[in-house]
Amino acid sequence: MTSLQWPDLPDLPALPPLPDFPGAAAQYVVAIPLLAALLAFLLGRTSSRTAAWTVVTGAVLTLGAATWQLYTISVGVVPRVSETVGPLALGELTVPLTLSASPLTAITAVAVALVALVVQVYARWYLWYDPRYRQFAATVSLFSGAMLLVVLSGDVVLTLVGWEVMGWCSYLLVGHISAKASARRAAAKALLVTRFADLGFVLGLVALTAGPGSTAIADIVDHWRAEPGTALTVAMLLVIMGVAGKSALVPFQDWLPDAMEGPTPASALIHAATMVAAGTVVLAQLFPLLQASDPARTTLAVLASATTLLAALLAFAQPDLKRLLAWSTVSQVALMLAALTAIPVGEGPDTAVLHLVSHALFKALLFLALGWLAVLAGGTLVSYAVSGVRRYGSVRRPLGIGLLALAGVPPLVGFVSKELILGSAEAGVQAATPGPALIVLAAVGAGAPLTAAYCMRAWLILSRPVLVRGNGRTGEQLDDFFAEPEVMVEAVGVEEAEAAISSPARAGITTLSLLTVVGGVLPLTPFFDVELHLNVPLLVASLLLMAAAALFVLAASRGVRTRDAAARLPAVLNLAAERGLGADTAYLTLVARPTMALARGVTWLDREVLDGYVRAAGRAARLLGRGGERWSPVQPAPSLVLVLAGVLVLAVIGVVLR
Amino acid sequence: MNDLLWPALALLPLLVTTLALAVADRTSSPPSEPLVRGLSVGSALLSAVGVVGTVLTGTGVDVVWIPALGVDLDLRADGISTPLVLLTAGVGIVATALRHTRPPVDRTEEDRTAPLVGQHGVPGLAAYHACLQLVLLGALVTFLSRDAIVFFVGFELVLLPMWLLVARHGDAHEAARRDGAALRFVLVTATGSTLMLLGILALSTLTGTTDVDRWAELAGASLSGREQLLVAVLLLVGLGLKVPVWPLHTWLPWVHSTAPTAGSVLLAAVLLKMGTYGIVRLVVPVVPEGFATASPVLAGLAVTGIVWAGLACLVERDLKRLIAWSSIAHLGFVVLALATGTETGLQAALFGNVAHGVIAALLFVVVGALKERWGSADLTVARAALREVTPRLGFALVVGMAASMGLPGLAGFWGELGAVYAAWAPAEDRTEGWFRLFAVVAAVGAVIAAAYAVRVLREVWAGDRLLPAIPDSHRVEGVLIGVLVVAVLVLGVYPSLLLDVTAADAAALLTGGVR
Amino acid sequence: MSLDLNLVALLPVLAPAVAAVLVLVLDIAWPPARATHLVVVGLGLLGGAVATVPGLLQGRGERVAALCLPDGTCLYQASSLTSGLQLLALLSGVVVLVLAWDDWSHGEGGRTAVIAALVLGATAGVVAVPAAGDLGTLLVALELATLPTAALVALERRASRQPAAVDGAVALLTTSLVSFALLALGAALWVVATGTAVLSGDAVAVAAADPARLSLLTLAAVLALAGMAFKVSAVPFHAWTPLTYHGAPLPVTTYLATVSKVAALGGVVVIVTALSGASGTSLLAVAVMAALSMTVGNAVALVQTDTVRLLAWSTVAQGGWVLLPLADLSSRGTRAAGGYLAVYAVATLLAFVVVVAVGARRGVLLTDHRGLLRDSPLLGLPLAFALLALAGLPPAVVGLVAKVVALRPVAGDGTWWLAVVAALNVALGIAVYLRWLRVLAQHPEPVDALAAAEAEAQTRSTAHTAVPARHTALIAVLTTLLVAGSVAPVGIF
Amino acid sequence: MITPALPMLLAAVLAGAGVYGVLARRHAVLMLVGVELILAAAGLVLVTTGQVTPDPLASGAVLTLFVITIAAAEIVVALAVVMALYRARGHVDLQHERSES
Repeated sequence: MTSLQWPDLPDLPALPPLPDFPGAAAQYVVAIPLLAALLAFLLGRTSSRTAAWTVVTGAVLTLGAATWQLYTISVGVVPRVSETVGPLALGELTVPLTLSASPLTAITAVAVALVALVVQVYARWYLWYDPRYRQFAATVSLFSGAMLLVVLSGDVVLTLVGWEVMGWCSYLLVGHISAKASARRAAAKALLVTRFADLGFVLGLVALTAGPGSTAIADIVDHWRAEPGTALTVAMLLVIMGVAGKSALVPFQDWLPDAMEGPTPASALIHAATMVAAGTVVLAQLFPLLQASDPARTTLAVLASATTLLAALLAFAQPDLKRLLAWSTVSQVALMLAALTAIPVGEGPDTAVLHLVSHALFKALLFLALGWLAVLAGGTLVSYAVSGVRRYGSVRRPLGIGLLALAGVPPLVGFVSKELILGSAEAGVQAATPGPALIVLAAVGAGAPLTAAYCMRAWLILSRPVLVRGNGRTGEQLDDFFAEPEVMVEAVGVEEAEAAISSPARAGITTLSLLTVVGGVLPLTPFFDVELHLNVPLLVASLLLMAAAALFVLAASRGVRTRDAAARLPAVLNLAAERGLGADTAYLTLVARPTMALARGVTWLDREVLDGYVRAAGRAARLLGRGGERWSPVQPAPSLVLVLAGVLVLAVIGVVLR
Repeated sequence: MNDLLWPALALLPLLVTTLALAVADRTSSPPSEPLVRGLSVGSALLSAVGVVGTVLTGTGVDVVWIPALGVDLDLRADGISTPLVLLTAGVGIVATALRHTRPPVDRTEEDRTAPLVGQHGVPGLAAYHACLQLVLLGALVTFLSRDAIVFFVGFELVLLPMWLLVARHGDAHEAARRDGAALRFVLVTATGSTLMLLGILALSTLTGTTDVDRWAELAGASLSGREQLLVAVLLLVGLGLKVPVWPLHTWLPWVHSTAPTAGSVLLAAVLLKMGTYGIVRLVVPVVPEGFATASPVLAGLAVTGIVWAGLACLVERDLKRLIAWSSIAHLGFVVLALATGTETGLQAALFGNVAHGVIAALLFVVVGALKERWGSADLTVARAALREVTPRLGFALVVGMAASMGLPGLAGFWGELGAVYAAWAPAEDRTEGWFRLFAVVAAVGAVIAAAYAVRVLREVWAGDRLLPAIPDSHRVEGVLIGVLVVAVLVLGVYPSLLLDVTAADAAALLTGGVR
Repeated sequence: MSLDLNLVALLPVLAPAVAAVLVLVLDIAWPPARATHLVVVGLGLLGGAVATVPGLLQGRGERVAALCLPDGTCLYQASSLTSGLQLLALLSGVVVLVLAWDDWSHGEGGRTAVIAALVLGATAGVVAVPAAGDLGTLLVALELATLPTAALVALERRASRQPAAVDGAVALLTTSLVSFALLALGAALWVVATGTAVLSGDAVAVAAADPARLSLLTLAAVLALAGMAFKVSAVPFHAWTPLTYHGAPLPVTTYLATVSKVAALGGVVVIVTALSGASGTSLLAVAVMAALSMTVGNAVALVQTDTVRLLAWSTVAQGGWVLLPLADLSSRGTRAAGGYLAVYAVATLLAFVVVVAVGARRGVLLTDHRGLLRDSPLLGLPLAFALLALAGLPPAVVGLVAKVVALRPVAGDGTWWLAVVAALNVALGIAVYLRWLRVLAQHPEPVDALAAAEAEAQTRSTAHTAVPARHTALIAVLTTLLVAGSVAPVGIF
Repeated sequence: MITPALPMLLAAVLAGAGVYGVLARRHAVLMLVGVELILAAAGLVLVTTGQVTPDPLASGAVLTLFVITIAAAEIVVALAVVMALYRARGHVDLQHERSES
């Protein structure tokens, strides 16, 4: 066991003195993208160009500010806590609304800002002809601002703000092509599923806040660390419910693959750096509390482990490569959360955050490259994407690097972060409460070969040699019922097609590729405080398993025309996987339909019972009126009877009941 | 005498314009539409200036009005009422500036869905604007008054003009429905306010004054526990009808679905606030023990209303009724926050009150504009997607619905979060277990809010239909909507703007006595 | 034993009484001078009104007394409330006189003089009732206030309406006779219980101390109240009201709805004030009557299609409101009832004046009032204001304040069932008057072409029957009163 | 000194008979008789009470006189109205279904 621990590095190269900005870096990091979104929306009214310039400038500035923050934090210059619009005068409750930066959050912020910048640049090209580019760009900027707010938040209310704004932005982005019914549905589903889970998040945060009477994360952590117990467990379980929603854990997993209906840049943003990762960020901020509550930790471990395996399996069987990536996101995010539960008590959440950063890099790369391929090849269904990297050489490298990193092949960033997780899980097993770590270890161990398998499958499909027309077919013909679509005449116009991507977008993808390759050094930087639990046999075993899985997939793909190993699976399984194992139907039957039935019942009750009383009162008054008129005597004699009877009654009332 | 300047400027233009327009409408040749509207908007603007002046200078009127009852005409703004009078002034400008184009004749079944745009020269327009002015006057008197009886008079002052607005200028489709809705409004509110009056009179007998500040200072000291509870229940039932609190709410969707746009705006943004404001002024500080006893029931009804109304929104077919339902849900949050008895809750309630006012005004302006263009607000009719044909109105609808579901960064968030928090951590004399349950139910209600917001956007905003095309917002409408959107945004981003105004007085209310 | 007469104090009663004698003398001396008769009526009423001023100006607890016995008890004593009621009755009488001027100055020989004498006599009775200090005065004054009205109802000039008028008169008369019999019985029992015919709080207090006598006293009070309640049209003594109001000439109906009610309230106030000596007895009977009257009156008014019948039932309901504060035996209650009655009387007078004016041009059905606000705003707006005052809705603040004042004693002493019934009746009452208002505010244009032509013809034929100046003046004065009361409700309550 | 019991009993009988007359008789004049009987009962009570209580004002007797006088006036007006009814309707039945005019 070696512990790689650096103290704050004193010998960081001294940068030229920065101008003395007023305010803290965190404030800029959060404010710039939000302002850019507002400006883009207001200024970009007539031209997409203005909007693009605004958001890209904003993203560049954000990245600059985030980097500056990272630097200043590492040299310990700035105050780590800075104010926003608070404090709020909310009576007994203290709401300081502060931002707070730590090395971990600072590096996460840089990653987010970087991915956001690349996505903005890419989107300008990808949505060149979209009349609603302006809204899209502004929303992306808002989205990244919200994520940065969550990352840098020092106050659970700010966390909640960023959290909810992200949910809303995801609704707008997924439903961007709102003329498409499936996009509208997917957007609504994304919002509703996550919002449903947020029920727990809000209540959890409220419950946490109610303890110290303050919404500052530092206060909350201090308070609950001093008095853990059932209250804390309940609160953390509620928070975990919210995290499960945003991070697409079982049973909320199904919204994320559907969110592929959004334009590719949106998918890249949602899947890589922002929304789904937010759960990890929040739990990292509340990490001591998670560790203080074993039931919560175990629950999360079970959910995350189940999710990571299930999603990896489903990813393997997807007929659409974009959906494959989506399921892989589900799997990888669950892995981060699993890592949080597995880390031995007393250590920091660094390994999980490292995987967050690493995943942000390679997943953004994969999405953007695949989107590029989709533009070139016409789609991401297996039948379109097959031979993609053969036909379009320029996507070969980014896709290849991305898939290798995703599979966890050394020495790419994905390998490093995954192995660290494996290591800390292994260390966690030896800790006092090994339960969660044991589950996680099993899941990671089983998940690694599965990941390798679907990455291999994807790569085999993408890199299938191009079929030359009229070439003799050999081997089995499993999927030859339909003719392979003719999407592009080979060799003709490939260069033009490839050149169509704008050079900034290409540069962004290249940057991400580079970082994915060299990102493996991240744990060596002073920003991470990683306990390196190096366990060589475990490492070797996992690599061997991955290799075996890859070879198995290779073998299975032989003889399939598209080299799609999943084609070997029974059609029923494929279909079930495509439908996410019927989770959508389950949502409908278990939640949506009962709710609607309840709603109809409520309106019926409202109309017939509650309002019935109102109407009955009106009718009663009228009836009383008619009756009163009918029974009021119109001849003198009966009216005298009434008079005398009245006297009798009044006399009885007056004398007897007095 | 200088003290009188600003309050007089706030109230007199409305009074004078009401009289002038009411008389002008009776002449054989009524004044032209631009003149009437100009006069009306001008009066609302002048009044708004007066309101701002009153608020800034802290001046007020204090004259004896009915000596026999010991009633003073004591009109002043403090931290509690300042946001509401400003809201009233602002919404007043919006409501008067909206163009009223409804032909009051009943339309037959066939042309029901035909759009109504472009029909001008509404008869009775001057009377319509007179009604708007009178509603504003009543609302301002209600919010400014520091005497319970004058408060009550202001409360009642809005009934007749609202009745006229709904009955005479409401939905053109069915006269019977219009009359029914208008009558419902008046009768329910009158019943409520009379019950409230009983409470006020009981209090005035027990304390010997009708000055609400004095009541707050006494904090129920001269009342026994039973009397406190009785008064609290009377006042809460009366005010609850106005708010409205479930199950006394059934009148609201009816009225909203038939009221003209400006009427809906005023009703939702201003009139409903009278109920919650009444609870803050007349119940919370005045009979604290009684309120504490009644509060679990009140909070339970409030959260039932939140969920109930939210569910109703999921299946409601009429867009205006849907917005009305959502109002019930939002005011449920406000009432829940009040019932917790904490300062946090009070602040959240005061914030939520104003926030809902702005949001509801925005939504009703937008939906009113849509209804005018569509010819009805029926959601089951296939229409062009707003995002494609009327992006500006569509955007406003998106902002409104997002705010309505409590999205952070927009006005609705802070009040609802505060309410849930306050319910989770209620005052010490409240039963914590029940209130935590209520917090959970309220949070469920917030989820349902997202569901109906999404439903509306899916059915109306997003889509691929481009026909029948309808015109986007015209100039005045656009400006009004823009202002409201900005207000929603500003309140959402910088809540201290409002919270700081109310903080000191809210604290004083709960600790007994006046700041 | 000698009486201290103090005739000056008696002037409010004496003025109309003397005027009645004058009218009769004048009729013998100079029969054709019909207008002069009515002038004398007016002078008598106005003289009486002026004479109430000293009474009005006195402070609380002070009395203008007359017919005093040596031991200090006075058979006539007027507090400021009494004087207020007297003034109200006399001025309402003047309004009715102006309203009926045309009607009363026509007809065969002697009719004018008879009517004039009857009006003056009845008014003198009405004025005397609230000032009664003993049972004898009360009985005499009440009968003086009631009997002439029965005759007035029967004196319908137009032959076509004669049978209905007689029916109305019979209904009123029979009810009043039986009621008087009950009142007499009540008075007798009162004397049995207290041992004196003077309505003194002390005697009542002595009687209340003995349980047996208290029961007797309560029975006496109930009988006496029942005997007077018919005049205020309280349920269940209301049955005559719709018949009589509908059958009587409209000015007489107006008289019954306003001036007569003062007598009723005055009588009830006298009894209740005497009973307030028996501290702690709140009269449940009054409460029950008030609740029933409001509810039944409003509910039945809700389904009427004829404005006069509607107003008749509305007076039943308003009678309930007048009685409401009296359920609490206190001086605050009586003052509240007086204030409420004043507002009610002015608003009802205004409504009747407009109904008379519209009735002359179109008719008295509710549908005849369609579009009145637009057609003739000078009639429509005042009517609307009067209806709002009756409903208690701002901008007719005076009506609202009246409701507040009437509810205050009830809410104050904690008779919650009654208070809640009253609260619900506020809404019911609003429904009644809004129904009428809705018709006023409707569009005047008729539904189809045929009706349009018909209406046009009608308009042309009735165009020349402009509203008489007398009516316009009355409307102006009454509206001004209501508006002034709404701006500054001072001095009424 | 006579005991008040017997006169009071008589008064009760008179009042009862009067109420019966009012309730059961449709004829206007008989109804008037009923009313007179009740008034007579009231008078009897008053006189009896006046006899047994020392009242310097002699309230009982005075009130009785008042009642008798008023009753006389009443009868005058009532008979006049009954005459008018007879002239207008041709009967004096108080329970007759009237034809609405």
